Amino acid sequence: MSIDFTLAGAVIFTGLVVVFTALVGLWGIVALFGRFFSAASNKPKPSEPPKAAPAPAPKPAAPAAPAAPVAKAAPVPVVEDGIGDEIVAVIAAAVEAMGAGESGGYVLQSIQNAAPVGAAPQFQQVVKGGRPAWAQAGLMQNTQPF
Amino acid sequence: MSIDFTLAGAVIFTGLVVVFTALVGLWGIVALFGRFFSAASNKPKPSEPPKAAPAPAPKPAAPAAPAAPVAKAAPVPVVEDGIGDEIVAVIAAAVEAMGAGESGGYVLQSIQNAAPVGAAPQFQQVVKGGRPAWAQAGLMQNTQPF
Amino acid sequence: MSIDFTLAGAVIFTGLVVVFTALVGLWGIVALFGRFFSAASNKPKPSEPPKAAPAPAPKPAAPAAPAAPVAKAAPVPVVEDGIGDEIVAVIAAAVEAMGAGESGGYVLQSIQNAAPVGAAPQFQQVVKGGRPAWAQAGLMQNTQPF
Amino acid sequence: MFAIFLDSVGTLIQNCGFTSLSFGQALMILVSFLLMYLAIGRGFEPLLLLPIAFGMFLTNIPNANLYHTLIFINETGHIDWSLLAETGGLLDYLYLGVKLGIYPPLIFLGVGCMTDFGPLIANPKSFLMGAAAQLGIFLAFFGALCIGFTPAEAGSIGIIGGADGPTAIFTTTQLAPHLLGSIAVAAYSYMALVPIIQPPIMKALTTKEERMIKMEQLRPVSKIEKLIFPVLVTLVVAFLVPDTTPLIGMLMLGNLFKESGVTDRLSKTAQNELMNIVTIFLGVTVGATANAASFLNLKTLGIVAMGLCAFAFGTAGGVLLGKLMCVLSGGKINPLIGSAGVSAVPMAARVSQKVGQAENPTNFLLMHAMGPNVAGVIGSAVAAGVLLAILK
Amino acid sequence: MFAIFLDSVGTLIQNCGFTSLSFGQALMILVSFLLMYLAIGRGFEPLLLLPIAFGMFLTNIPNANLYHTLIFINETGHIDWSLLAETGGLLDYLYLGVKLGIYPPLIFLGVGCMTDFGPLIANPKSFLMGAAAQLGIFLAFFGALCIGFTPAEAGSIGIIGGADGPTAIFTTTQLAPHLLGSIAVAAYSYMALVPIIQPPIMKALTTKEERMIKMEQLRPVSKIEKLIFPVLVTLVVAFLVPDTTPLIGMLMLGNLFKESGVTDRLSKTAQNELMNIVTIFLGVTVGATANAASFLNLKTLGIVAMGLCAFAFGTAGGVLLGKLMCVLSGGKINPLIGSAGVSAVPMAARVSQKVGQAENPTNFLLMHAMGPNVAGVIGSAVAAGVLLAILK
Amino acid sequence: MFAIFLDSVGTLIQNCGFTSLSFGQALMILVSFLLMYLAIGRGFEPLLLLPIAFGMFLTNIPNANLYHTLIFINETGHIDWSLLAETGGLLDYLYLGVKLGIYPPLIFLGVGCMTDFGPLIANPKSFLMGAAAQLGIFLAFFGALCIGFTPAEAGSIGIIGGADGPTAIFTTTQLAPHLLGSIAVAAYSYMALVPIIQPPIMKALTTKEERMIKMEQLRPVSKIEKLIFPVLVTLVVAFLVPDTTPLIGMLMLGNLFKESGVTDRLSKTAQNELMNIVTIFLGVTVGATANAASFLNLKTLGIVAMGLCAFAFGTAGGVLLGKLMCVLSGGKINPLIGSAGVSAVPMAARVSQKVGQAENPTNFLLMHAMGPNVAGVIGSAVAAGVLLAILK
Ligand code: NA
Ligand code: NA
Ligand code: NA
Repeated sequence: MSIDFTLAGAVIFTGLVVVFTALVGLWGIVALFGRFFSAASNKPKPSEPPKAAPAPAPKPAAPAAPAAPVAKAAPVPVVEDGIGDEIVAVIAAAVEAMGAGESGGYVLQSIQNAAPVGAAPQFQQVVKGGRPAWAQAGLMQNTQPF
Repeated sequence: MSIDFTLAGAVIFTGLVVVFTALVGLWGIVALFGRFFSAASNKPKPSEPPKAAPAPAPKPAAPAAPAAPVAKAAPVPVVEDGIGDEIVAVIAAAVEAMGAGESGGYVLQSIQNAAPVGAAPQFQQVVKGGRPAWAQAGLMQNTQPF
Repeated sequence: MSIDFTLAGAVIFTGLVVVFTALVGLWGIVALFGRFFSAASNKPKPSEPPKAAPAPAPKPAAPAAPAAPVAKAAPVPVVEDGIGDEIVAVIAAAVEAMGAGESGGYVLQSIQNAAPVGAAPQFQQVVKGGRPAWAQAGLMQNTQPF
Repeated sequence: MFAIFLDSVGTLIQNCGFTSLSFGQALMILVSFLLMYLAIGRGFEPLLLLPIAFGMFLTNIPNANLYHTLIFINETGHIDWSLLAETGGLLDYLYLGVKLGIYPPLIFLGVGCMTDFGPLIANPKSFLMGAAAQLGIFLAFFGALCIGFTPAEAGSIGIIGGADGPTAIFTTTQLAPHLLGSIAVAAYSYMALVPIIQPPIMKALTTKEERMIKMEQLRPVSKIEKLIFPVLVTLVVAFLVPDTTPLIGMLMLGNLFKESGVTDRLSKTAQNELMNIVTIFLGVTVGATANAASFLNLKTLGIVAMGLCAFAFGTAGGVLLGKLMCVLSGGKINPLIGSAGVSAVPMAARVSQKVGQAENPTNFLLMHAMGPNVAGVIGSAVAAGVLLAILK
Repeated sequence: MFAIFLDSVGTLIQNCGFTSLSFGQALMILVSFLLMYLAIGRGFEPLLLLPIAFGMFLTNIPNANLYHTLIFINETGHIDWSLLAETGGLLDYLYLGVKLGIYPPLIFLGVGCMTDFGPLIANPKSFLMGAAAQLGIFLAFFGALCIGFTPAEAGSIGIIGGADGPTAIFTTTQLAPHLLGSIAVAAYSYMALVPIIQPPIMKALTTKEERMIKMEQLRPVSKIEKLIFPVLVTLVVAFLVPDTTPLIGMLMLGNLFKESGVTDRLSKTAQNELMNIVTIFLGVTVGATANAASFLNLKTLGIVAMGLCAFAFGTAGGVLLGKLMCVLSGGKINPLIGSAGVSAVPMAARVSQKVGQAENPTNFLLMHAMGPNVAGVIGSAVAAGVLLAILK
Repeated sequence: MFAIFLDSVGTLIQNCGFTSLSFGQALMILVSFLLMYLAIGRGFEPLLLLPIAFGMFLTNIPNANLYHTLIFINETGHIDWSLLAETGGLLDYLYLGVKLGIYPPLIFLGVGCMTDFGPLIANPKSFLMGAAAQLGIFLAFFGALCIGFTPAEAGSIGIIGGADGPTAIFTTTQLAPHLLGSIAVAAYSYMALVPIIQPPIMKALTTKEERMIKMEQLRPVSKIEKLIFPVLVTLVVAFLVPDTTPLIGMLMLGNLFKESGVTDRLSKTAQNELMNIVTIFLGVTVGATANAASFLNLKTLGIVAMGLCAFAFGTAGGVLLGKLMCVLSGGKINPLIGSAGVSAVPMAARVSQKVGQAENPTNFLLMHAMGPNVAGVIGSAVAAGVLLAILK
């Protein structure tokens, strides 16, 4: 059998060109409107951070991480500032999914080193009625094949 | 183009005649069996009202109305006497839907003036496991387009 | 009309032969692998029974049976030893379904006489988050026509 | 060889949407964005308007071929099955449920599971207002005839005044399928606008004293009445106007599921998952029928105008009959509950409540308005049956 | 001009149900009311009998045209697709799922997700009683032949004794579709009557000592056994009687969804929403096949009589084999659990429990009866396969 | 007369599976058992692999006639409707949803309801890696051509590298339906193996320093951006490659349901019940296409080999573009997130996270990897559109 290299070339060339055109185009447009909207939405936020303050310690909602040293992770407001509940929940779910045994000690360490991440388990305490986010994370776990 | 006024007249005339025939007919029949059944069911009810008595005050289940003065709304049994949970829930939902800000003070007032209605928020306390009714009400809210 | 007795005989004979062949065959195979697996799985179980021990009395999760005398039903571990949650739940559901009024006193009695069964209500206390099993049982009840 | 590559890219460019977009399609896509904004930003019946808008968006993407008008609307008046088998796209297949009249009755099944006919049974006089509010249907029918629509089209436009999405879609699919997109959009938009359309009419037609009337509490309704009611209504309506049986039958079957108390499983699924699935399919495919040719013309303006008339006259009809009943009952009936007869459950009933409470904060009309409100659903199903019987 | 109005109304009156109602239709509507009462008032398998009754009601409304017998039952023996395309009504379309054999397997999928085969695996001797209880199927088949039914009809009637709604519907659709309504009603009614039909037979065939026998506790069943079981049963049954593969395959796929523990999402949907949706469609359309011509005749009486025989002989077969096994096992098996072999899950198992407990309040037979009970489902699927293979 | 009985049994034995089982069917049944083990015992994408395996099991039972290849794959290239009407089995009817291209878009609808495009919107550079990871598709296409597949077959095999089940099934159904079984099994198996396939490639192509790069936190994304995004992507992608509109359109409609916040009902049903129902039907029927003739040949080996290539080259493409972007951005981008561009949401993103954390326990790449991950879904839909446009 003889392979139609012209067709093959056309498919590969066209394919890569179109895929890159489409996604580079989307990059451009999304970056553009992202700049526009993030500029527009940078102002009315400062009222939110205090939401995190009143709940520094009690009753960890999930067993994902040791709760005690978390209270030290000061820059909690970073998390509050726009990152959705689900994103944080997904991070936490991933931490859990990676296996507690495998890398047991890292959670503590990372909390003190990297503030934004350390905020994740903390966040769990803030959102006490945090079920929806966790349910969503669990769901994502269940539906990965799709 | 020429309009077929005869057809138009026939549609309108027939339509109104049939609609009124059907609905007046239903009025008649429903009124008839309503009279029959309400006569039949007027007796075995008196055992129910006490159900409301033991739960006069604690833990308002929903934030729809200020709970404190409600306890004064004496004729609670009226609500018990046949009006379904859902009906009461719908009233309460409507009150809430109308906007708390818009007519903030009226709930209190109405409770003291109009006994049957005043009983509505009260009822919420009686039905502690009142979720189904509320869920139903919320659902109705969500599905109004249909 | 004349009945085709030959066809009738063929249907009945073939039918019974095939039904018995199929189900006797299944009996044989299931018995065989049952013997194999029950032999294989008889050893690693002893670590489980203690699970039942720490929760002897408090908070009956369901109103199916009087809880007090249950604590005496010693051989609880028997239930733990492989019979699924749902099976126990189904038994309890059946007890309930049979009507409390009809054979009011038997639950207590049976608990003291027949250890394995007496364990059923007890089990309900062990499985505190036992909803799924009960929900399942309720579901079965609801769907019996299928 | 490089030429061949360019050729291949060239073909793609030729087929791609940017080069083959027609002006009409571009305009329709903008219309779909406007509807998305109304659905999401303004809360216009989003459960249906959002799928409709997205379907309208998808159908106007050039060469996407998700929906083919010719399969469903052609000289034969029937579905062109061979064309469907050859060229059918995703939305063509899903649209079958609309075309064959399956989705609207299934939505009514779910609606039945959520409807409480108690207030109507307790006060069956409400049936009268539910009948009077159908006036708008017939006046809009006449208006549409006058501005040049065919009788079948005019019937479909009139039914917008029924204020009942599934009824309007069910009727239009049979009478004037080429107008389905416009009529569905108009129907759901006006339903969302009921709180804006109705109050001025209601205030203009009633006096302050009438609006302040307090009504007696409704009597309790026994379970047996609630069980007989759906069967009875089906019997009467389906016998009188057989064409409406799919709608009224499913509505009442759903209600029987609910009231029987022994089929909760079925009731829950019918009013939730089944209804949601059907809603998605119905919305997207109804939207998909709205191509530029059928939507961007003067007819759509006529539909918008007559749809508003239908709602306005329906409201007026209900209120005026309410006034009559107020007089006849010696002032015991608040005419404001008449406007709820247009259906738009439960929004129109809420409007009655709100307008009444504006005059008298202690006046609670909601439950009384629910009677005409659900009677209006039955009334517009009857009206649809008549239109179908005469005009189909 | 007024004459024309009257004319228009006259046509409507001519088409309306009140004037064209036949005596048979009136009677069938009354029958449907009776079935509604049985479903709601007496709790006769309401999840299916209520939709069936309502479908029967709808199909007998004159001129409603929701269902057309001729599309599905005609000389060709096949669906008349062109008639469907021209005149199809709502219930015609939904009935396709019955006619094409789609709904019953989907219901079995859900049933599989809810069935615990543990008791059967723990005590596989139960298979024998599940086989013996199929005796009723074949005796009723013979009885039906004798009173004049054709072999195919007799097979459909016999399968009532399988005490399994979906199996009966699946079989009847292929063997005797014109009897579907009567057979479905008989099957579900008798299933609801199991607690009344079985006890006298069970008591008549057993001694007090036998009924008092306590059985040993079932051994625990490992997960691996529960996983192999559905695959094994499918293999054996589908190889032996291929015609029953849709039923047994879906039943066991559902069970695998349940037991695997890794497909909870699928299991939950299959046993809830999917099953409920299919149940609604199945019930309403099976009911819709029951028009006066097919229901109001002596055949229905024959079906009712033979259905009762099927249940009674099935019960007897199970109990008698139980007695035999009691003897052979040296008194370790309570023959009462044999009656559960007719299926009617889990009602028949409850009856075994109840009759046993009546003699000895400390006797708990439920779990032991679940074995024959689920074996009976498999047994009647096998019997259905044989009937289909020979009589189709 | 006894002879006749034996005759009857003889016919059954003749038709029964044990005597007519071919060697190929036996082997296929064993393969299906292996897949069941992988799904249940090893957790290989059980939600789809278990139904696929069971469908494969059912379809290879002799004489069960649940699925008929000839209806869907014949010289005409179209569905043989008359054959379907005559001999159709359960899985034939359910397979229509695959063949007509209905199920994959509906699954994408549900996926859209569960996907958060926030990380991609916050860091749109991720689109580049989502594009680069499609390299595997085209290299595997070339490889498949070289080992003797036809262009259409090679395109279907390449799309395995898209790491997106529904996209692979949607494309294969149109390009090479006779390979559907093998390709679906390969696609889902490799998706399950992503944590094993990717890490060595990722480590081989990156330095320790690169893997330790920590990335800046993502900016917050406003609701309005999340609302515009799905519409915008649909617009661009559907205009550029119209053939992929059913997939991308439904994906984005689902996402709009989720992000709009006003259609929770629809979003919940689309991502749960509707998706589960479709998943069951899709899995079982895709598995059913895998008969011995189409599965047990060298082509399947070729598919397995090329599928692995596709995954490997896709991973490499993503990582290499990540390296380039790392350099261009002055070391601010960790190239490990590039591998997530193959899709396999969210598994590939987890692998990026895990490999990164292995070097530096304080490195949290998950959210950054979600960007390329969801971009990869869009990228492979685009690639599928190109393949369909040229090869269909
Ligand atoms: Na109306
Ligand atoms: Na049976
Ligand atoms: Na991809």
